[in-house]
Amino acid sequence: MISARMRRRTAALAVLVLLSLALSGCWDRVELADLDLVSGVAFDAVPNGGFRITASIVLPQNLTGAGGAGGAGGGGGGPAEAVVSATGATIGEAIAALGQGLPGHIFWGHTRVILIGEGLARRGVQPVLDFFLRSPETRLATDLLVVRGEAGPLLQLSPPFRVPGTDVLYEHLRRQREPRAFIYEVAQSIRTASGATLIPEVHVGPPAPGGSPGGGGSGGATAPPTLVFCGTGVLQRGRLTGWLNETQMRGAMWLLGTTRRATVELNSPRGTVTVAVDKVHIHRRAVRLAGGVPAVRIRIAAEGMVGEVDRGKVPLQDPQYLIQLSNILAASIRGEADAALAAARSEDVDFLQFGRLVAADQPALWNPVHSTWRQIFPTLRVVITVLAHVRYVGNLVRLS
Amino acid sequence: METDLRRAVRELTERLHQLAALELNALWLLCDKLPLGAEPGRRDIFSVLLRRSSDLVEFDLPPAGGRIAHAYFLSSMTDTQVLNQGIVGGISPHHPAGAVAELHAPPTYGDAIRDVLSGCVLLLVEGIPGGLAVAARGYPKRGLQPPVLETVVRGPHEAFNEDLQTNISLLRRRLRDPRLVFEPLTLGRFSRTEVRLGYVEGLADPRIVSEARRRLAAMATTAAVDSNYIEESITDDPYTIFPQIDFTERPDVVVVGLTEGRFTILVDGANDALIAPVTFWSFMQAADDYYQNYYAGTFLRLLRYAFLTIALTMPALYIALTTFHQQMIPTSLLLSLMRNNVGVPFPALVEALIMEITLEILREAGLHLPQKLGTSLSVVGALVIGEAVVSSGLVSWPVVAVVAITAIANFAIPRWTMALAIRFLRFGEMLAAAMFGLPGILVVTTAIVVHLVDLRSFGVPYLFPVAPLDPARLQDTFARMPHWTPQRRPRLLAPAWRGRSGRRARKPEPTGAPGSNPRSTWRARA
Amino acid sequence: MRGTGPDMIGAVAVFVLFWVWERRNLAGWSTGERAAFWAAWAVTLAWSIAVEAHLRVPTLPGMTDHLFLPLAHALLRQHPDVYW
Amino acid sequence: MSPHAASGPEATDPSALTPLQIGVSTMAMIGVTAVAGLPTLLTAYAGQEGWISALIAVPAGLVPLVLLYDLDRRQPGLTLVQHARRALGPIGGLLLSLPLLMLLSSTTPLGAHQQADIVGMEALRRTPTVVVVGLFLLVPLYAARQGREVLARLTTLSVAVAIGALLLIGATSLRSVRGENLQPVFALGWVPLLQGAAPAAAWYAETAVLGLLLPFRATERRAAWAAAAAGLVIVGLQVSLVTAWDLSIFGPLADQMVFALFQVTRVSNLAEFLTHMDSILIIAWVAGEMARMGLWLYCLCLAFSQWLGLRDYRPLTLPVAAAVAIGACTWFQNASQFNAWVMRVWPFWGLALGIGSPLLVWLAVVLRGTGAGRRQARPAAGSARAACAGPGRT
Repeated sequence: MISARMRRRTAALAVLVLLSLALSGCWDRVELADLDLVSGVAFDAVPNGGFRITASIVLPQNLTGAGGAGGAGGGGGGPAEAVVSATGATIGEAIAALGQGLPGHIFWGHTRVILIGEGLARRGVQPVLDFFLRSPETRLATDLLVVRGEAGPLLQLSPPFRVPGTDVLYEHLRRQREPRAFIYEVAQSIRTASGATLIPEVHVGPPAPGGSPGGGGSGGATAPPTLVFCGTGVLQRGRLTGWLNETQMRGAMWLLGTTRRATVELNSPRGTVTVAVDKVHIHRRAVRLAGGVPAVRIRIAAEGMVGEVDRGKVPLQDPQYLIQLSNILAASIRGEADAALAAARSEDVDFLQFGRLVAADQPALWNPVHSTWRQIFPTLRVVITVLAHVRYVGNLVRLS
Repeated sequence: METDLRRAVRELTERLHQLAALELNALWLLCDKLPLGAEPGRRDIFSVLLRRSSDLVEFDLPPAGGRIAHAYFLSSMTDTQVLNQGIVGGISPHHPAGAVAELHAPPTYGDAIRDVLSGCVLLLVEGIPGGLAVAARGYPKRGLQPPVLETVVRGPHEAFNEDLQTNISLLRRRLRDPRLVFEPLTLGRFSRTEVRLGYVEGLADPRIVSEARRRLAAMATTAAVDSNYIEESITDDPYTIFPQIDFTERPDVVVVGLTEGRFTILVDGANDALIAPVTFWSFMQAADDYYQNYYAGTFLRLLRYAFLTIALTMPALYIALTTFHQQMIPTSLLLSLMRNNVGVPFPALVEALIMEITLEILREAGLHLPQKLGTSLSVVGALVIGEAVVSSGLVSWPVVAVVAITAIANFAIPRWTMALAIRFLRFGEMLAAAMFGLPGILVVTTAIVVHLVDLRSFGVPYLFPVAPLDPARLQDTFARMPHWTPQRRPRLLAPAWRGRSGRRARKPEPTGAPGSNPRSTWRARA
Repeated sequence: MRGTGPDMIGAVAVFVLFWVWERRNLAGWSTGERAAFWAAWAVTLAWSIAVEAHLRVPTLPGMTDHLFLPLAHALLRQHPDVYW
Repeated sequence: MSPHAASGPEATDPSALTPLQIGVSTMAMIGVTAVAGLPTLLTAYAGQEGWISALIAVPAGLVPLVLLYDLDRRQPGLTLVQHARRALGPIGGLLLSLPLLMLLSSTTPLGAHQQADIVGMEALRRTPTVVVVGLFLLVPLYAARQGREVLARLTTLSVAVAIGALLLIGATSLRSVRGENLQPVFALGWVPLLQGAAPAAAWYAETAVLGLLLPFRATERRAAWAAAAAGLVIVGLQVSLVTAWDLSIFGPLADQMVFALFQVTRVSNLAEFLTHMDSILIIAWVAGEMARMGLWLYCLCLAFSQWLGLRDYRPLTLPVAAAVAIGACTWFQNASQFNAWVMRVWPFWGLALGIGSPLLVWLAVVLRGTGAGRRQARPAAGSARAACAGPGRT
């Protein structure tokens, strides 16, 4: 005996559910099948001011991987990625053009590496940053790289090591050989007074001698070209203004405080030794000198272990020799730091973020000078002190 | 040759029998309230009313004290051994010397007949008003067997059976205290089921017990066959899917409940006892927790809460993450999901629904198949259907894995009624996930929480120690406190009693002279 | 942010349905109370229909901008420049 | 039961709030939107010292609480609207409680709009706005209809979830925090700090709305008000911490981020595995938002029903919810208009109404000398915990 109240209540509920079905629908639904995952993207400048986008789209059916004994047909076969490219007057247009060529919905959620061609870098990376910061799909901790020459072709060569191809770039950056540049950090640097930052550089190197590395289907008699990382690009207000070579780059990392580990080749009087520096502590501070002049003091403490003895009888058992080695290490670090400082001064670009340091630590000094910082920077006094210790010699004292 | 009088009486009885055959129901309603006096025709009324019961036995007792006594009883309901020894051996209505069971005098015909029907022997002595009902129940009942639903690794293996008296004895043996009260009730117009409202005076909150009494009395049902009939009729909110009264087969669980101030309802003919008022958290507690080490107990209980969330939201999360928030899934995992998903025609929701419904069918079939076929069904279900569905490209592997994990998680919920509720709410979550992704899931989950917060079980808020936050009692919800901690009465259940049992345990003092430095004596002895 | 997609009428229709359900709760209300209650309903429905018909409907920013913007220009900074 | 008149809307819902529930309600009603909207404004005005102005503004939220405390001391157990009616009679009371109603009826749709903005842009971009607003109004409507007790319990749970999720996000984004973005401290002088404090003060002044929750306290007045003040201080700390967190990660970009808290989740990654954690924030957001919208709907309907003199606020919940939905959808055409309005007009609008509404009623009560003498004989102070109500549902 269902009460009248209950009958009316269920009727109303039923109508409500029906109505809500009318309202419903899956607007934002994107099935896995029609998802085109962009694992890496490259932007190049097109002569008339437009953009060319080259994106490497993951092809799920060709992915090798555990499980999947079911319908996927065991994977293998074709390459794991398809590389497509399109051009357009603006980034939005270029992406729209890219989309026409693809079956499904372009998805930027898993893009791990963004490559910028040299031409576009010189013109300005701001439009690329704007797109990636504004869209809710993308990740802010995506790595930015600048490529000497054209960025597009670099994506074409997909070394058959790891799947997908851009993993090689991503893993290399993770080991932090170079000053890693996330897009939100680069964007930040544009708005700060010093306005400059460093971006890791990569370019297509000569093919590796001998057989092709690793098996896999990319095959062909000649070995595929390899990726070479050397030095970094310098961005001033989002525009590429110059390059730093290896030593200048390492020096810049010492001065910026982003070095995690380094291997340094030391020529001591008794032979050449490579020291692996693994404990690093860098303290940067802006100080106020007499007469209200700002200065920057950087203290670098590095500790390492003898990695390898290359040539010569090196008396590692002699404590004095190790102290001498430490001094040589300190000198070499100092040399790299001076090289970076000289590069900054010669190119008149504050990519060592001293402007930001002075603004943070000595606001009183910073306010009057911040508009004319570009002029003051070359004459800024920078005091660098390096404390280096070679603490261990590893498991072997001397071989010969 | 019959005398005219006896023939007249026989004809009258015959006509009465014919009349009765037609209108047993009307006659019964007529006689129900008729007071039982000493009128001579009463024997005929009884024989007419009980004539249809084939197992009726009617005989005359040997005259004791000069009067003929007639006895009526149902052979199927009485214990012949009690009969021979107690009643036939020499009983008389005035001084029931040898009676072994309780005696009472049914006031009306209705009561007399009901006593006969429930296993008593009715004695009618010529010329003496009223009758005498001697209880001699002896119907066959199942022996005590281990519980089916709530098996434990360590702990008593005794479970209730269908006989009310056995169940009460099981409880009495564990709570030897005069304050353990069983209030008798009979429910159901036809079934006249014996029901007992059991509680411990002083521990149970009088207001809650009186409310239970009121609801039981107000219940109107034709036949209270099982405790579930009663459970559904006396709950606070009849429209909710969540159980508000717990049922258990284990007498020790009932005893623990009674000492916490809850009441229990025993129903004759049902092999479980109802326990109320209960909260959401008591459905996540299993008997096992209390018989194992409290660290294990606590860990298992926390694991159960994790499985509860998995059982409720895992398929929905899979749908939401793969179709709405792909950037949430780590890259490597997403790639393998995509690889497995190549060539699967259905959207994620349909895949999940296919697998969920297949699973529900398998589970339901498994329940209703005779034991021997059950095992073979699970083999067929798991392997063949799972394998076939995936290899034919209907469903991708991850969905099968997700649905399997969800099904197992659902079994981890100890109380069957809560597991049922969660099983059906899962579909609501999946629909919401398919429409609005993660926000959809959270809207549905919050709606469930609002509903739970609003529920009460006999006045006690459903999420008691958490929703109206009471930190002191929070401990026993998520962790199994050791037995030696001072038990704190669940405040809402029984305000009167302060502490229940146990005091802080201490390591045993090393032997040796009292007061001397234990360290020294320890060494001395070694 | 005009109601795009299923228009406002659809949403209000759902609430009208609830209204049918709600009448039962007004048992025992005095006429004054009922009048006030229906007035509230009327305002909501009128507002939703006006919005649907794209009439000029008063909005919060519309009502408050001219009052408080002068104050804001005077006291609060308009566009913050770069500090670092 | 609570010591107030049996007639009027609260007769139908005699349940009372424990101090914890009051504190948690304050955090839900003010904290949820503040944590999302304020950081951008604070950094826009006060640069890298935005987190300081978040703390400076906290006293502005205590002013309405003090006024309500004194009102309750004079006439215990009355909501703000009833105070107004008691002081100036039915007609005068209507006008006197108008500011409170304006505050309620303008802030609730604002909250709904901000909610729809965030979830609409971050997760459900192609779902029509009406559906998103409606989706997040259904459960609060259901909760508000169930009454105060259910709302308080829901708030306890959802605020706990919200705080847990915020802590999780903080932990995962710890690696990208850089202290030097917060320096220099106290370098900009007082003017930017006070300008930054203005929108924060307007947000905190929403405690005036507690005038509709505090009278239903289960314990004595001091504990209830202390809990409300504690809730407000926690909200202040929360906003300050979140702003400092945004600043330390994004530095000069912080004031250009529309929803800074969401950008933090786009930066955070957990051992390169769980990278895009924004769904954790959506969980916190939706959980906190449900409780917030439920409480705001409840206060709006209660005030409106007392204002109209109705006996029960429940029937009003539907038209009011519909109005809130329409307001949320149509008041602002685009996100920048909403941002500009909140940056410029909201500080004055919120502050004026937030402090004005209790102030006017307080003045009226003081001037009229509270009818039956100043020290009214108070009925039984506090009441046995009402949540353990007798059996059966209230």
